Amino acid sequence: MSGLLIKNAFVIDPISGVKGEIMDIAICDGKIVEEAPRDAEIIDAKGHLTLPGGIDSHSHVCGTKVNFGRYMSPEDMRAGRTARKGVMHVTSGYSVPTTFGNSYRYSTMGYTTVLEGAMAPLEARHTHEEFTATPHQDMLANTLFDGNWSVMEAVREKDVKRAAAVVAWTLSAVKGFAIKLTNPGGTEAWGWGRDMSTIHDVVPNFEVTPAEIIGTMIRANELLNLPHSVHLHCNNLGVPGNYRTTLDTISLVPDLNKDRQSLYLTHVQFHSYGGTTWRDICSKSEDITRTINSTPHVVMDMGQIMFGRTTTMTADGPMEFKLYMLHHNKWSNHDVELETGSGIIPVYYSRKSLVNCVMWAIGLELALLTKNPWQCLLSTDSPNGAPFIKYPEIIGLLMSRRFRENERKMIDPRTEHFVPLFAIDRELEWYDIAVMTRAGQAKALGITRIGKGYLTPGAEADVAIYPIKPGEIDPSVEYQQVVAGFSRTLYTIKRGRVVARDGEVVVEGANSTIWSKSNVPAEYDMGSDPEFTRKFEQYYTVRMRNYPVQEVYLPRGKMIASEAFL
Amino acid sequence: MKFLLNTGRTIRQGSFVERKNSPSYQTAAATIFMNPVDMLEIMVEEGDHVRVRSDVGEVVMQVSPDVGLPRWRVFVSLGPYSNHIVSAETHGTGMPDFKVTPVSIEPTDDPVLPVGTLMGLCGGVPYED
Amino acid sequence: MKIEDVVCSFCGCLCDDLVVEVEGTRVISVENGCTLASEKFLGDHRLKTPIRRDGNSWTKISYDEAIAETAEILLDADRPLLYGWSGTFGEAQSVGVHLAEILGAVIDNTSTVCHGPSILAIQEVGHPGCTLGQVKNRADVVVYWGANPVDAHPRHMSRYTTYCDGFFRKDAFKDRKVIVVDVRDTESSILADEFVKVNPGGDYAVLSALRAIVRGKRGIIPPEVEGVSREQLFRVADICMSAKFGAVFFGVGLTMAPGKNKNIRNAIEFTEELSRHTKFTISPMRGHWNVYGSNEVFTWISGYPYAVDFARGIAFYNPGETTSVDILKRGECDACLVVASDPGAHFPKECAEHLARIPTVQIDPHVNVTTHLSRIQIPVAVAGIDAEGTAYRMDGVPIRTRKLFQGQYPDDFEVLEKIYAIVKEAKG
Amino acid sequence: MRVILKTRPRAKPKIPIEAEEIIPQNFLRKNDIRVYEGNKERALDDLFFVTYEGPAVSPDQVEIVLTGDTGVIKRVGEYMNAGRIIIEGDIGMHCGNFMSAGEILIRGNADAWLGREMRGGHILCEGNSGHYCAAGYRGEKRGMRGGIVEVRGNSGDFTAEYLSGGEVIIHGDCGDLPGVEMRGGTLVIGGDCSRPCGNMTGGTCMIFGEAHKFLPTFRKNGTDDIVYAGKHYLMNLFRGDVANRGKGTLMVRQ
Repeated sequence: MSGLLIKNAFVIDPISGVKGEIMDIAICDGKIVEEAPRDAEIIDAKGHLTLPGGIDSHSHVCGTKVNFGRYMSPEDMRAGRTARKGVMHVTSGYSVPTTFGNSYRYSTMGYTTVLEGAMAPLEARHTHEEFTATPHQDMLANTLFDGNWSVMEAVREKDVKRAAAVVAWTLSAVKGFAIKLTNPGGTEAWGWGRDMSTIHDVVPNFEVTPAEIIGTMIRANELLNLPHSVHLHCNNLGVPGNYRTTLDTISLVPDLNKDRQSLYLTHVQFHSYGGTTWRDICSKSEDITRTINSTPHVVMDMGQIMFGRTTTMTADGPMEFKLYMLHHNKWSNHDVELETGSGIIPVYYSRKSLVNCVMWAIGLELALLTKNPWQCLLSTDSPNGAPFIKYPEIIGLLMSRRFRENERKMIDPRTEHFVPLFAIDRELEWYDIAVMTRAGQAKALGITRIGKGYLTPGAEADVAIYPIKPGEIDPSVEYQQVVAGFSRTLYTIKRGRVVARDGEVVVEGANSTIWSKSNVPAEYDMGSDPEFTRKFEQYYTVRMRNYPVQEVYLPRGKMIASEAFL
Repeated sequence: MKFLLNTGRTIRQGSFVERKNSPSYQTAAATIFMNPVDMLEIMVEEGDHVRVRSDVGEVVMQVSPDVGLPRWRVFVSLGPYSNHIVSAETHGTGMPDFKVTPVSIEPTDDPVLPVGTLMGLCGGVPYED
Repeated sequence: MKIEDVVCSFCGCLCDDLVVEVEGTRVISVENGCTLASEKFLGDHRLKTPIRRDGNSWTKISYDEAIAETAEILLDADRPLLYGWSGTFGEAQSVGVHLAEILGAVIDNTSTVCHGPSILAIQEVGHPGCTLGQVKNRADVVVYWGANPVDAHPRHMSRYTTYCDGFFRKDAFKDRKVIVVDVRDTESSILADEFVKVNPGGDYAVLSALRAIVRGKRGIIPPEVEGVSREQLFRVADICMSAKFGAVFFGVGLTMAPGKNKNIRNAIEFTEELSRHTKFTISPMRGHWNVYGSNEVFTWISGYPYAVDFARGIAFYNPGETTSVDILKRGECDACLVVASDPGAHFPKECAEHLARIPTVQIDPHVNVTTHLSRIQIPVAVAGIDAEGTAYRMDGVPIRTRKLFQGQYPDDFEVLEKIYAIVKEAKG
Repeated sequence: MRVILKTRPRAKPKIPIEAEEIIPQNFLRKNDIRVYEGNKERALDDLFFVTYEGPAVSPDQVEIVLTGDTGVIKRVGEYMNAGRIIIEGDIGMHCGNFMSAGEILIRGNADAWLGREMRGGHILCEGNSGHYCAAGYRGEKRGMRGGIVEVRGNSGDFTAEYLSGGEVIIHGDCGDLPGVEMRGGTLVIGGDCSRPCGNMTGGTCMIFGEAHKFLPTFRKNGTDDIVYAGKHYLMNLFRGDVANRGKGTLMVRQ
């Protein structure tokens, strides 16, 4: 038995209802327990802020397009290079760091669980290989179904159960965690160089609309009883006036689950634009948050952008092409047969660009105007809005109006005419931040059931202790200390073991990969469905038997099983 | 006579890559393809040996006709024979000029050397399996 | 025993529909494979034991001895080079990168003499590509540029393009136009609807002309560009612009020709230009089996796809400087570990001479050209036959190979792990 | 102050030395200059006989003289911002990377990537320079942005690739594709070259010798009588590269 006792911790544990009290946390064999073993190692937290390990519910860190982002960007690799040291491997990269670079940086920020936002099923094996080389975080993979031919055929036939069966087979084959829809229908249209401009456009050759795909998948998801909801990247990302698409989409969502949301909207900043062109783009965060505030069964994440250079990467191929037409830098695209697509371009978000300043403001507004922090989670859609290492700065901005005012002086002065940000007085509190960076994610992802996101007995012993004493600093004024504190934990504890200390990684790490399996009745097993297998062998370029990801790729796989209602 | 040497993959060379000490590999890698008119001009027939010279070296190969090749262009499959005359200059790209090496070609009675012997000339020690 | 859906480990197509019959530790028949696949699976010419060169002769040694000596050679070196990697699976490549990292070595893969220039071009302008199934199901125009699939990727046309029906191309042979661009007639050019014969080294100018045409600048095109008539250039541009889905595949005919990466860049920018009119994609015809996997593995660990120099502890990358041919030509490295490739055969003579001069160790199942230049060779199981692991197809699709039988050889991963363990012990 | 660095004989003379710390500003205040031989870290004294002559109070008063077997020493003058470096013989790759001010004089030949991504200052190479002279780095959008690189002899391929500012003067011949991807600045080629300025989008290139394999995508734009270095020349003017945006100027002597 290995034990650890954290004494004098200032704990905020929203899921357990702990809103900031000094207490001890006992750990035994990787779990939180009532009482630590007698020989337990002791860490004196000395009243420092102690939270459940951070959870990122939407980030791009592993897999084909992320690695292509690295591959095509030697200029990005020139930053952030560190040599092998102790247990740490070489790292390189700023906006798309190497796997070890990602892992170490997340670890020093107190993050212990990360969801990869987009995995193409055909290339899932790649994502899992990189998961293994991201050793300090438990990993989950959103699995792309936006242009899945079998799903669209089921949608066309209005056969929710068949759509569910396709999802069940695929998730289990590729060891995916949840359903991801990226510009549903749009990625298939992009196979012909086209896109969807409203959720009621018809996908060429398939005679379905994005709205039908989204609606069917939300219901299919609940039939499968999956831990997470459908995770949606709306149509029309980054297009002025797209907030209408986002509102139309929210209006589709039925309330189907009592434990969590029925739809997770990701990087909503990119979907909250008013105006008609880049010249008159403005914030529609008020419209979006008004709707979110009255739609408790929808959860979103911010998709905050931060100024500086980064790399955008998404399964939304057509969107990246549009972005390329604006930036004329370099552009990669990778369509994946029968499933989805992806694109990558480097960008620079400039304080001198009015459009970028408006985008920056919208992300913050979403967080500040959403009343319930459980409904708006902190993210940058890393690295699309900014690399995740910017999270502490975002926390600083959300907690300090003064910080926002100081930024206001440095950005395009016209910004205030296009955004409501500077009229918002709200400053978030420690509790809100704890919700928006771990508890909310755990609940939205449905992984509290495996002990994630809280610190009471039975939970996984993932703990972050930050060099911040909440009673002793005023975040509204001393926001720089907040930023510094969230950048580097005193201790990051993963599964009961100290993995990082004062910014240094101290063990090699061995993560788990969390995936979902919904057990369906035999008649819904697509693996033996003649029509499904015939089409598979005919139109894919790999044999069906070579498609599933073998167990060997998940050395510490953790399956969340559920029973489907089919 | 002056020629421009091009190298590339061929299915025969590919077939014998795991038996590089074999006569078949030697034949596949040490055959120089040439336009038949050029062959007439330097007075060689199919199977004859020629000495191929470039700025960096020379090597003996056997000739085979290929009507698909324009005149003054020759083709050899990639391998140790063609590489004996290709320069290691990469122009700062890491990639040698495998496609455009100027060479001169003349008939010879010298034998085509086995792969091991050729590597012996490079300082190696032939291993016979 | 018949094993189905076997993954071929010869070229970058990674055909995964082979049926292989095995008896004991021998393959006795191969169905569905091309000539190259059959030769690969049926080949039975392994080096039996590790060997060491002592003066002018060779002696058999044990695996333990060979591994210990290899580690010693690498530890003694001030600028070791670890080259090859495309013939092995990802798990072994990963150990290789970590070995380079701990040694302060340069690690490079066979892209260096294959699609290295394509990578340089992609790093300048990106890569609008797709998986091969997109082409199979959709493409109505296919361009092979400087590529000869019939010889180098024999099933490419029948699995993905000319002869392969797809969802939106029910009669592929009739529905697709094939354009071949090359400097000579090949088995592939015979099959083309349009064969564009370019002067050697003329690809760049032809691509520039095509880009200008697509941009609407027909007036500037002279009557002939590098052996290609203006009429043909217009015709090719028109075919491409009227395609519903076009796919360019390019080979080493473009990467090795004068201009190297700039040829590829021009081809990519041609594709990008076409993307403004219709759907177009471009893909390199990756040659050596898992070479793309070595790019992937190198990248997620070090940030760079090939030619990574760890001499200073951090990863440094600059092809032309940190690439194997250049390092060998300049006589820089003082030891070399060759894994799953054959630089003796595929590098220019000056490089072979340096390999012979320094202690070179080769880990490879077969006697090859590099054998004669080496000090030690360690035979291993053949990836895809008696060793299994992950390989990446030319379009980035990862596939796990099968182990067809349990042989007597250790695999690359096991041998490299042992070398790594000794080095790690010594380095602390 | 004059610092004379003479190379010591080495057991493996072909192993490259990386010496980015050899810049004037370092000799003013730094006494533990490190250099690297392959994967081994060395003290400056391990690889060089070092002599100091005279005092200096600011980096612009520091002159470094490199002599001996210097052709494999890389990155000399990297990030240099003042002073002077004189190389008596040849110099290895990446000499004057990112330099922003000061002066480098090379009496012999320079290897590849001379003045890579240079921002300012002056490099004079009396011999030949290698490939990618005054060029950029892999994947980066801009190459040299300011300063002057002057080569008395010939230069290799891809000279001034991605040139964005400053002036590159090659008195002799250039190899293939000089000024490729050029977007600003001036490139002057005294001798011959092939395929100049492929894909250029801006800047000016003047060629006083022959331009072989001239690309088909440059638009003839008349002739002009220009004065360069005090002499009159009649030049053919071209605009291009129209495969791209075509806003560059290419002049070739008639």
